[in-house]
Amino acid sequence: MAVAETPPAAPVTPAAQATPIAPVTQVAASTGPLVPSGPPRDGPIPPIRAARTPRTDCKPTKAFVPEPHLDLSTYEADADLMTLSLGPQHPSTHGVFRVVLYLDGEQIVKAVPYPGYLHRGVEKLCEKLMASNITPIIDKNDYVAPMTNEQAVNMAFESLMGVEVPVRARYLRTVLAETQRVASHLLWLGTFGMDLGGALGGGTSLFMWCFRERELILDLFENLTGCRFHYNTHTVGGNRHDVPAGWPEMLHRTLGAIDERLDQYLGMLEHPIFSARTKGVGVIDADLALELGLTGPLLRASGVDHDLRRDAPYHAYAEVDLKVFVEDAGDCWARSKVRIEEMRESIRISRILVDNLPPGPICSTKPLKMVGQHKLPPGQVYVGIETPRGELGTWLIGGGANKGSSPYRLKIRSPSLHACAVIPYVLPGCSLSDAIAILGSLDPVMGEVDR
Amino acid sequence: MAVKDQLAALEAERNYEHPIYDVLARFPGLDIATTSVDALLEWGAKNSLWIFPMATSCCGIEFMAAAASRVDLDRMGTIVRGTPRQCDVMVVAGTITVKMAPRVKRLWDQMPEPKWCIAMGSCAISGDFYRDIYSVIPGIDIVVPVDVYIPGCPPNPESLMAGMMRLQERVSLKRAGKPVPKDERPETHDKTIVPKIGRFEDRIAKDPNDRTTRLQELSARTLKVQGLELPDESGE
Amino acid sequence: MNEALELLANPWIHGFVFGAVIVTALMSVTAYITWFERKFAARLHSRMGPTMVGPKGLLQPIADGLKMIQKEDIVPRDADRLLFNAAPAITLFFALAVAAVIPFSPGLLASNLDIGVLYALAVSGLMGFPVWVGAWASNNKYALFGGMRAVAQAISYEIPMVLSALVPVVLAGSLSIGQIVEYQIEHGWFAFWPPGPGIFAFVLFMLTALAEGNRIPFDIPEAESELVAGPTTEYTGIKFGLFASAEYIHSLLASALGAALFLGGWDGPFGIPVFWMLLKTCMLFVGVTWIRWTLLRFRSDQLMALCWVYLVPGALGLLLITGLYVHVRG
Amino acid sequence: MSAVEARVAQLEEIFLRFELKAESDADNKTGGPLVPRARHYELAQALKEAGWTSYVAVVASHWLEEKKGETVVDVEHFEVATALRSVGAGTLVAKWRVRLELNEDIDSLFPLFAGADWQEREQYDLVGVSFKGHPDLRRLMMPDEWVGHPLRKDYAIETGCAPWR
Repeated sequence: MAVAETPPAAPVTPAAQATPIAPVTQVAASTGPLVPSGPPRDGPIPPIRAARTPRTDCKPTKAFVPEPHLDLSTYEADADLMTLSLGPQHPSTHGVFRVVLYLDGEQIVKAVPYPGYLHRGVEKLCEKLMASNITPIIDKNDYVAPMTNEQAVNMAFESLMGVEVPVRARYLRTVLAETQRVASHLLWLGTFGMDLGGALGGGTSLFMWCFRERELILDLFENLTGCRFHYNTHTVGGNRHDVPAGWPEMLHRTLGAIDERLDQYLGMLEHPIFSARTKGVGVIDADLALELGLTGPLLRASGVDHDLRRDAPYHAYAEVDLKVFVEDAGDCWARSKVRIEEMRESIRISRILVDNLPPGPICSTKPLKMVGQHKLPPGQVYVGIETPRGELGTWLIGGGANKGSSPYRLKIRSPSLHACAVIPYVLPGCSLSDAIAILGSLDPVMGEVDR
Repeated sequence: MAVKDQLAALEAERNYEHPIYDVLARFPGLDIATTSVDALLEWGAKNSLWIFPMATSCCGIEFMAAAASRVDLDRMGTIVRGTPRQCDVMVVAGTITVKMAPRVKRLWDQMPEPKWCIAMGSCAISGDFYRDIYSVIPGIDIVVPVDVYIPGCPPNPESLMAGMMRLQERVSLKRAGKPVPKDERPETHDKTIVPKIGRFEDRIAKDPNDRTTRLQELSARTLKVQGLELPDESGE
Repeated sequence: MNEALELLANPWIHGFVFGAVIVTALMSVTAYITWFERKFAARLHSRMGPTMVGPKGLLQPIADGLKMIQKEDIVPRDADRLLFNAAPAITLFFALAVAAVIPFSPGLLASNLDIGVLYALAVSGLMGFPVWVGAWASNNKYALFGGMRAVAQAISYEIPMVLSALVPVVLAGSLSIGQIVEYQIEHGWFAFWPPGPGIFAFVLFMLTALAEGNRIPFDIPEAESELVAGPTTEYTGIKFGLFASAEYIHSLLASALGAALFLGGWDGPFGIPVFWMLLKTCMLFVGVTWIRWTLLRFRSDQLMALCWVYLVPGALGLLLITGLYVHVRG
Repeated sequence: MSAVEARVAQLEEIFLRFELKAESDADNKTGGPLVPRARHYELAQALKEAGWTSYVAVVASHWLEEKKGETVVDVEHFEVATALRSVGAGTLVAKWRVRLELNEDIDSLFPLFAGADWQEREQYDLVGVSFKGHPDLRRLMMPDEWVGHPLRKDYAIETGCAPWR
């Protein structure tokens, strides 16, 4: 579709020029215009990072000095700069998140994010509770994908205590994690549609359809755990709920139905308006993605072939042949593509694994009968797993003054925090509409950013 | 207590009467119509509750599910609007933190009368298990007056629908001038999580020279006690 | 009886009576358009739409209206009071004023202007400006953004709209909508005959009508996900209702204009003329609604590029071809 | 030699250069070796050049004075643990800790990893460890005017801010 004229030369910032490795050699044809929106202008331009050829070898870069904080006093604007406070209550900030935008016309010159509007002190609370109490609280961190949250924290406890997980539980956890990934990505797709299409328009249609499919998965989880939303099904050493009769068939039915509809969503990627709104918008190149610690679909959309499920297998991922999708462009379109393709892969893996659930116990530890049954030994572990949003890590410190079953310090390394940290680097140079599209494509969950 | 006075003032502000009643009263003979006009307006207010979603966390997702196709809030004529100016009901769905509370207050003030508030989920009702945490507001009813509480963590979309219907009853009772039954707050202010954590007041009595207590005092003094108004956010 | 008809011949009384009829009809139809749109969208979403208020939710628009008139009327402290209050009324006025020249049947029109097409396009083009006035007066940044976008869009899309509407004017050789319809009854609908420019001009006209009516995919002024509620961000209650109904009336009348200019107006195989005119209008409006609930939204610069790079040259070309055709035909 | 073994060998080699012992989680759950404060930045730089390009986490923890009977075993101090990850096949986490006394600060890794920006701000906000060389060390989670650092051990969980609590 019609986009603004592509400027002949890429505006290269001094920071980008100083980068010795990964030189600005050529621009991938698929990434579209370098300036995401607006005509080329005279005078100083806001720092727009040039798209570079994506790298997969992951060599370190030296002296990468990003410039997120533009000195506005030296910026020559066409007119007065307008300050727009987007959030904390805004239809498209995906929760309570505030970004202060400095706008020159409709072009963003500088973006300053302010998280913390949902800081609930989970880490402090976890220092008071024992492992089995922590699980339902961690559920509420990433409230779009509670299953993987539970797994992350329970795996840290298992690692610290040296508890083995039975094979059946490992398989079941994999099935749950992958099914949850489908549900999470469906929710993302729905809200991303809302961002692009408005609350009274085609975006809402996409939103409704995605929620229709997501409800099917929630039904599946409800049948397994009895809860619709916050499951509390993982525990130290395994799972609480074994698969009920008929559940695998139900999973096949549900995921099969969703798989059929995924073709429609993939077809939507080729729609002219969708591509016009997403292609070349919010380009995060591989360097920036690595520097900022992006993980998950965001990193893979930037051309870095990295997936913890394949590279550092946990659960039962070593037993399946996982296909990892990598896109090179690093724009909103690539992120959408990676996520939708991931859904299909997750459906495939879940359907294979649920058929091959090995027999045996579901949990290696006895059901909890008394407080303090799980004794935490002193020590520190870090366990990271691949959630729908990226690497969710748990740094667990046992012992210390809390010589009991509660951790001395529990730190959650959330992928959404890093996703939000991209904002000051990517937003400048875009228009306000692009900013909304970029925010949506990052898929942050504020419960996880602020904790 | 300052907060309580403010809450009383909040409640007092809510006796809003539309100027149309003034007009009706001014013309002799028209006041006969007041009753029927009132019934009509009540019916309108009851059946067209537009929602302003103060969706902060998990309950916000369930709120979205309630607006989506399976439950479909639109059946009862509910539209979700992004601007507080055009809404009748504020659904507080999720935990409200100290940083967020002034914004909630401000958005509530921006809504036109007659307006209602629904506290959806235990975080909005009482803070739930975050209630003892330094940064969480233990219940949204100390910030804005709440008409309907919907317990659950998070409540099912069906519960939200039921809550909306309960709100419809409240709306018609209030318009008819009848006493509105106050929703019982499902949890008390004094409920604490297990294991028990000492309250602030106890700590002062125990050891006034405690380092934390001093910090708390400092905190209370430094912060604007009348912090209901916001600093200007437009610039930095 | 005859005296009454004579009285109607007086243009003032004629205009007043028909104006009153049309305005009343349009306002009530608009209310039910919202009901229809909600039901229609709900079907697309596999939902129910309004069901609880009245049978099949049919009383929903009335409840909405009654709710809107009893809401508190807030004027922001820093707003320009006069302009803020006047803007919704002016917008609605311009939206309704277009209806004066829409012929629903041979006799049923408020005013048979000789320059009907020009008048309709000019007045509907003015609709963007009171929206901008209201947006500026509300002293809100989101509203200001929406207003600026609205006025930019109105100015840009006015040009291809006028150019595409000129195609039937050139073909029929008249600026009066009534005469254009009569010409079509005689020679065939412009959308299909002569084959060629007519159908393109029709598509172009409906496309620009979408843009002028701030409908998706051209709804960047309102853009709920970006600008909260666009120009109407600060408007409460019935003032917002006036804006919303002005937008619906605009879309409806643009559909009516499209039906009159390209689809032969009240022309039909049998029955009363008004029925055919209304049927065509409704079908076009359903098409507009369907597009709205299907597509995503453009970005503002893409919208401008679409207009100036593709639509304006295209419309000019169409007009040129039409002129040549008329010249050859003699 | 698999990719993981190659990474492990590489990590051991780098740690050896810094006179440290690489410890894997499986044998010894210590959260990595203790590094002197002065060599923290240097180690991160060496690791980055060797391929640990993805920034994972910084964890500051507050340790109170520890007593055994009457004798003071350990004084009040902070511990800052850092984790980096190598990207791609055979991904491996490199972890190390730095012990800080009460009034000491630690070098910020922001010049090396832009991703350290928010994590360090968060640790500064919640634990109160200050990072030297961070360009924009403000509170991240709590309001700017908040007093105290909530994740310290002597900070009561229910400490509130008027008028809300």
